[in-house]
Amino acid sequence: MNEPTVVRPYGDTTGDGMVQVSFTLPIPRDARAEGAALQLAEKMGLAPAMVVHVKGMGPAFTFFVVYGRVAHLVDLAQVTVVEREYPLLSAKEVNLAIRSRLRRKLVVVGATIGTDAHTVGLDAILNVKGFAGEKGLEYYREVRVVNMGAQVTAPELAARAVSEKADAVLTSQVVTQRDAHLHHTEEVVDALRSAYGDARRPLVVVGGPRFDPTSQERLRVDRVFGKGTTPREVASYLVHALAGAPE
Amino acid sequence: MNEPTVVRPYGDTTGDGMVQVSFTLPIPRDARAEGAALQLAEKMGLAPAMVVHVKGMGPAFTFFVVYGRVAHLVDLAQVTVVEREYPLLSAKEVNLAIRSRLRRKLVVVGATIGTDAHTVGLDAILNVKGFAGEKGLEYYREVRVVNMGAQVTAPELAARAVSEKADAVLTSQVVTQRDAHLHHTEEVVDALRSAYGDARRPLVVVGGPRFDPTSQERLRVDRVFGKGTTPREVASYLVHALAGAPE
Amino acid sequence: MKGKLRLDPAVVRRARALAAKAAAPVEEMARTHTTVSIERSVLRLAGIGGADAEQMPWANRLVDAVRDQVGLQQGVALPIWDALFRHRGVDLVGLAAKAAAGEVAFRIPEGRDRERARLAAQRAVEKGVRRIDKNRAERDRRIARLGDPAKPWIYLIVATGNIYEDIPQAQAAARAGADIVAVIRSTGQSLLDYVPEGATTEGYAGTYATQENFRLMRAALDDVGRELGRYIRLTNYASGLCMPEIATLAGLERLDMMLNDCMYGIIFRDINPQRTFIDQRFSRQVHARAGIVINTGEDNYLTTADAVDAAHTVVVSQLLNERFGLEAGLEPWQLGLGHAFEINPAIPDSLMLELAHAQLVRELFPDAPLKYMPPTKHMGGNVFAGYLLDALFNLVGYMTGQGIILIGMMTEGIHTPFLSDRDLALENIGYIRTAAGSLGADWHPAKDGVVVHRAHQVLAEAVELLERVVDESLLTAIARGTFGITKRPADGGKGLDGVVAHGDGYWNPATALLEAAR
Amino acid sequence: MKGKLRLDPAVVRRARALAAKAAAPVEEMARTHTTVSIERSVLRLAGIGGADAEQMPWANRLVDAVRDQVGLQQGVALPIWDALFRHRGVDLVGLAAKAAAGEVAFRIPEGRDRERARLAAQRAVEKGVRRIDKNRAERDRRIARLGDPAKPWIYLIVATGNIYEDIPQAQAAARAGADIVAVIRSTGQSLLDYVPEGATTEGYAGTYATQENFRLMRAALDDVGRELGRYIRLTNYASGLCMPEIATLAGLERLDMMLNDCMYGIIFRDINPQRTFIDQRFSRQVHARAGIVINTGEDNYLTTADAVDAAHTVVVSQLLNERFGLEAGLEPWQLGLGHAFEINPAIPDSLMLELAHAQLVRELFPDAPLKYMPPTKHMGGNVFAGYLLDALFNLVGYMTGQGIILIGMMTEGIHTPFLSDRDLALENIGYIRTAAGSLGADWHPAKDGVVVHRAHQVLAEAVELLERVVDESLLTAIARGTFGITKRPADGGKGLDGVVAHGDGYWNPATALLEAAR
Ligand code: B12
Ligand code: B12
Ligand SMILES: Cc1ncc(COP(=O)(O)O)c(C=O)c1O
Ligand SMILES: Cc1ncc(COP(=O)(O)O)c(C=O)c1O
Repeated sequence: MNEPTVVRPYGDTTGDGMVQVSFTLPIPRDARAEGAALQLAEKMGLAPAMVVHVKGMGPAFTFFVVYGRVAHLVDLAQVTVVEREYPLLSAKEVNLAIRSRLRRKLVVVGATIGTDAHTVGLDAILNVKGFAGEKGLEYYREVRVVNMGAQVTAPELAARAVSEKADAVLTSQVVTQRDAHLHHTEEVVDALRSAYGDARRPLVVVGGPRFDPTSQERLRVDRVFGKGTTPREVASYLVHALAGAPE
Repeated sequence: MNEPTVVRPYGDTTGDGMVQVSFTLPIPRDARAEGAALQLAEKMGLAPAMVVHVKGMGPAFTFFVVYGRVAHLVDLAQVTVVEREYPLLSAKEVNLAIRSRLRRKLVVVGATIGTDAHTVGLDAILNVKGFAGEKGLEYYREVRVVNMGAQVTAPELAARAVSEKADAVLTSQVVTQRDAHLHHTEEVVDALRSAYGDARRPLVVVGGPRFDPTSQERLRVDRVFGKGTTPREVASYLVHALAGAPE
Repeated sequence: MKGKLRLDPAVVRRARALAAKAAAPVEEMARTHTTVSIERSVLRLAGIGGADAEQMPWANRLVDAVRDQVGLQQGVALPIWDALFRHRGVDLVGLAAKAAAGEVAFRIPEGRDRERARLAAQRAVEKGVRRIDKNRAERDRRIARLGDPAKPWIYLIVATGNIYEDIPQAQAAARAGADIVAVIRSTGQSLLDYVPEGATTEGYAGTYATQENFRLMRAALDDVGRELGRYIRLTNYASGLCMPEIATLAGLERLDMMLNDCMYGIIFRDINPQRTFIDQRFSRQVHARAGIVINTGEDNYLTTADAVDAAHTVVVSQLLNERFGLEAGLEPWQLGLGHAFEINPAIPDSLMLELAHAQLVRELFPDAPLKYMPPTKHMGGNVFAGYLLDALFNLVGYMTGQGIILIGMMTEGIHTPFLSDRDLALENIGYIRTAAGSLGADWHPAKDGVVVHRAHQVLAEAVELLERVVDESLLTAIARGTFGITKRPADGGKGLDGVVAHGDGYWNPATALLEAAR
Repeated sequence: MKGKLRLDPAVVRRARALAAKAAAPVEEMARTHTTVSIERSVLRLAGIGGADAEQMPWANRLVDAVRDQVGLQQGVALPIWDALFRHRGVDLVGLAAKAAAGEVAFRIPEGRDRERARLAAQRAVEKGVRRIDKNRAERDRRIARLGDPAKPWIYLIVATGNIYEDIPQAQAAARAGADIVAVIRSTGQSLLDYVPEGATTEGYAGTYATQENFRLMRAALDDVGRELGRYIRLTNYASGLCMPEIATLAGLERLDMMLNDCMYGIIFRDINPQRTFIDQRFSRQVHARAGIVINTGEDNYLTTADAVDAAHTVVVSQLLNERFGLEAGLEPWQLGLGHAFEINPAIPDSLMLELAHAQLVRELFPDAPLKYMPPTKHMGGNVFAGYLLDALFNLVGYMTGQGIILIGMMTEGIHTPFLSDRDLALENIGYIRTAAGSLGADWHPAKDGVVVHRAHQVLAEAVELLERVVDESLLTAIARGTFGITKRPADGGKGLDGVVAHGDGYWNPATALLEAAR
């Protein structure tokens, strides 16, 4: 392919490098304000930059909109794509793989952890109703789903995983303020470790719209799903991880 | 004052450094797209960056909205403020200064140059009607205004400046595509040079919403006025530059 | 006058009658039970405050001690004021400390002792009620002096987690045009069976509701209100395990509006249904006294259910909230019934359907201020699309005469609001108000058009659902997932252990005072 | 039917009668004068094309040569086809080259020579007219096959300056929902007294209108239209010194709409009024034949004048444009009369006033497609506010049944549109259409309300102004700054030297053909 691998942002002409930026600075809207905004824009690489909107918000803050050209190049060869390392299976294939290779139902225990009460995302993956036209894991005959709902503590989840003999623990985290989602994930990992000791712990899968899908190592979990995840992706992953590679 | 001189962008907490960015990349909306956007965001200093919106526009372009934290600091001490180096005068003071110090009417010739047909900005400065509640230069008894309108060529303007014995030439430029405003300004400067030769040429004042008010040297003109200029600022400047410093 | 939708008054009457019927058994339950939080509220009205070294409020310590020793069937007032007579020189906090140390033996006083305790408790609680009355009068006075903003009131949220960041943001919001500032609580607070103490700086996605935080924010809004010449209303959240206590603190600190829903805690926080229904009644009695406007939470249903499919569940819930509210003594002007603009913007005629829903609610509850919530569910990362959706929400709000408009944030799908998000949101509604505030007067839905048809359909579905609820009972309906497609069995959820049936001779000085006044 | 505004038909009739009266002397002038560009159009219809080494079109060279030698009082057709008989084997381009080299002696042929020249010229020009007819039939065929989008048509601009960047942008726009693509011209082209040749890549804030650029874009839009199953209309700009020729090229290359205003060139490009009025008549005769919808430019007045103060000048100008258009042979469905949403959004009830203006125009011109222009003047750097203003513009467009909606760009106050600006703009109108496209049916301005009152007021002011225009003459009114508060004296401006009064025996095969057909 002779597609270019290095590109620039595009306003209305190839190579023009145009981007739009907005931000607030904690300064009054005075003579310096625009210059301060330009300084920030410059540090972000906008040159020339054009401050097109300045709005004082109360006596101590000013909001800016800036347009400008950046010289930064985007090298497509350097982009790491999170490739799905497993094939996307149909419900039939998922059920078949579990039956033929696991030889029993696959058990998942799901919960939204900590003080987070958002269940829509978790339910989208677990409930029959599903998401984006795909049925959730409950719909798969060979998957047994225990949906603990929201506001579940890490120890409660770990205990349930043990008692249900879970193959996989699925947690959802939507509130991210002060990195709540990261802290809660750590708590789950720690709780599972103390519940299972040296025994083989279940797969840990976390999901939520603000997770970085490449962060599993940092989070010490097996897999991270981000925004727009569909149930089929999760089912296919579980089969891949728990029921060996399909033929 | 113990105001901080170094600040960061402010989302909802002091020091959080949050900014918003949007841009288009000339790539299809495929698996790489989000990674490409993150690469650009990173080069702009966003870390962590969050791609919150991805929209394919036809087969070859993708639009992104990104939020993220920048570590860049804004040092208010480093901001150069374009200080007005002259006092803002009332119409009365302007007239008085011209009468007492120039001892004749001050003549300005104004035009929008080249193929640019935008006259509203020029008229805002020149016409009696004025701008932002301030009357235009025509209203000043001691100023004689020749408003040539738009689509005037540089040689036409220079010739008129000579014939009217202009003290100042005022040009307006609104269209900036392909740097038209800069090229046209150059043409004016060159035309005046050839019209006046070594004789003292009139003051050259340029204005328009996309001019950088600190660019006079680069443009080889005497003064550059940007967006939101009011007639009084221009009148005060003319007095300052042509009728000596007021007592 | 028939209204723009030509609703049939007989159908509307029938809907109300059904709601009353569905509510009756639950009201009876609420009248005959108490909860730990109701009992703690009695102590809070009597002036208890503070917490022990573990940050557990003295109110909890004292109620728990009574409960451990003599149970709550008679209420806490009699055993506690009885004990106070036997521990002279000790106040409530002192008693709580002693009780926690195992130094107090509670009993149910009888005869003259009982009468003595009753009188003392009543006097103590009266003080709190008088403070609530004074606050209500103070609010009226300030509004009279400063002037009340025209409706719809503009309602804005702050949610930094830190009361000291909240304050400047709230003041900025008021300066930028907010009439009401709400401080969102930290996630999880509603599941705490105690109210934290003191000024707090460490909440997740919100700031703890504490008496001190209430006080600080109240003072800050009074300041900025004076500066602006406009009374700025303060809002917080009652629903949760401590509904009665937070309602009490709101009255004591002159909050003006409180999120208070008869079912929100059940559906969205998995709090036990019985606990919630009992708590909500007491909390609303306090709000009634305090002149506080409640805001109900029907909008939330549309975040888990589809806004078209579930439109009638909103109406059913509003009728129930109305019924429970009136029974508890609230006036119609105190019923800020909730609903929302949550229809998928991709479906055809979505604005017509939103207009139908909003106008239906307006006509069903003509005296209620109505709290109208902005789009949240269909807000994604496209902040421009979000800004536009919010504008159309604002337009519908004006066209249908909503009383309280919660301002939508273009970044709803991304993060809790930035300062600039809020400022832009206020510019948005400011423009709609100035440009199109009077468009509603020229809006007359056609007799056979989409809007009228849809409104009638939703009302009919609501009546049908209410019939089912009456048949199977409200608690069963909730257990079956009627609201927010979330199933909550009557014995499930958190806090059931805090519910106690009144014994013979149960006495609660607060309820007695609040009910006597009516 | 009375319409929503209850306009008085007698007042409307009076307005039209006054417009006809004001136009009459100008029409008479246009019938009795020609211009260099009209004469060049004759040659273009006869197939001349190309340019000399200095990039001056052969059409100009040839007309200038005739003019220099024998003047234009008789038109160019007779002297040129006469000369062609005397220079056998030479075509128009060849003749032009020879003439430029001083090798042709033109004369006004008489007798049989005159008849012979007349016949040959007529036959040559007929070829061009037939090509226009074929294009019109081809358009009808394609529309019949692909289907015509529902009104309002969505109109988008491309303006990169480079036809090869324009093409992908135009195709992207069509894919994203545009029904009409307009290619803005390079600034300054309208002051050129010739039409540049060939494909061009170097315009300022627009791309040169050339026959080759027309052809390239036409083919590109036909391609994407096939892909989308929707006929995509192509628009360009006629008004300017070469109005007749560009109109001719538009007919020859199957453009579908053309910006063509009887006064735009005068007011906004300082082109001589007489030249403009003469040119516009011929150009509209060609458009009439080509089945092209014209777009007039009243919207522009509101960029220099205030949209409230000058609302009536828009109506007056529309009545004049209608009158001149009908006189030239255009059908009512070809009159895309222009107006705009330019009221300062800071003033109260601005949306109500916009609705009044838009509905007034709708009811005054029930058969005209109406071109509705978005806010430009009050668009600043706040792109969020801009996006919102554009949405309300779109809403008014749908509510008042406009025929052609020019999509507003949130960055109007900043730069010529980015690709993403356009995409967001289309999302904006797409949402309004889907959500609120039918709101207008439920909109019934109150009899004594702001909207009706305002519409009546504007119409009354328009009649009053027309009376003054009739009194003082249209050319005087223009000289006095009636339109766009810009004063343009009848003898000022560019291009008057290209105007020639018909002599006895003036003959123009194009006009003859076009007028014969009616
Ligand atoms: C619905 C909703 C609610 C409902 C929740 C009802 C319920 N039972 O879930 C209610 C109204 C109760 C609510 C309350 C609050 N909410 Co809320 N809420 C939302 C809202 C509008 C939509 C979320 C949603 O349902 N998305 C749809 C689902 C399908 O998407 P999803 O969650 O991303 O899930 C997908 C993927 O992420 C992934 N996924 C998710 N989980 C999992 C798990 C696994 C195992 C896997 C594999 C995949 C996976 O797959 C799903 C399908 O693709 C968002 C705003 C928005 N538009 O996003 C705010 C939002 C999430 N809420 C927010 C907040 C702060 C709150 C509150 C604290 C206060 C408030 N501001 O409203 C309270 C308290 C909640 C608490 N204690 O946690 C913030 C979070 C900010 C942040 N990033 O920290 C948001 C972003 C709004 C905002 N801008 O302030 N909320
Ligand atoms: C009005 C207008 C027109 C009118 C002009 C009428 C007239 N007689 O002036 C019409 C409709 C004719 C027009 C046409 C075109 N326009 Co125009 N137009 C505008 C618009 C909407 C407003 C400009 C304006 O009047 N501003 C108000 C005045 C008061 O502000 P100002 O010009 O900034 O002037 C102030 C200062 O800059 C300063 N100043 C300005 N001049 C001077 C001179 C001196 C000496 C001094 C001291 C100060 C000074 O003082 C003034 C008062 O504060 C802008 C969009 C926008 N919202 O800004 C587009 C805009 C300027 N136009 C634009 C373009 C491209 C065109 C066209 C080429 C096509 C098109 N897209 O419409 C044509 C062709 C014009 C041509 N040949 O030049 C672009 C320019 C893009 C760019 N940066 O290159 C803009 C930004 C729109 C856009 N986003 O595409 N336009
Ligand atoms: C009625 C009601 N109560 C309370 C809350 C807030 O509750 P929590 O603090 O549990 O998030 C809401 C929020 O939407 C609500 O609608
Ligand atoms: C009627 C009409 N003609 C022509 C034009 C474009 O003319 P120019 O190419 O001179 O900018 C416009 C632009 O607004 C217009 O409204």
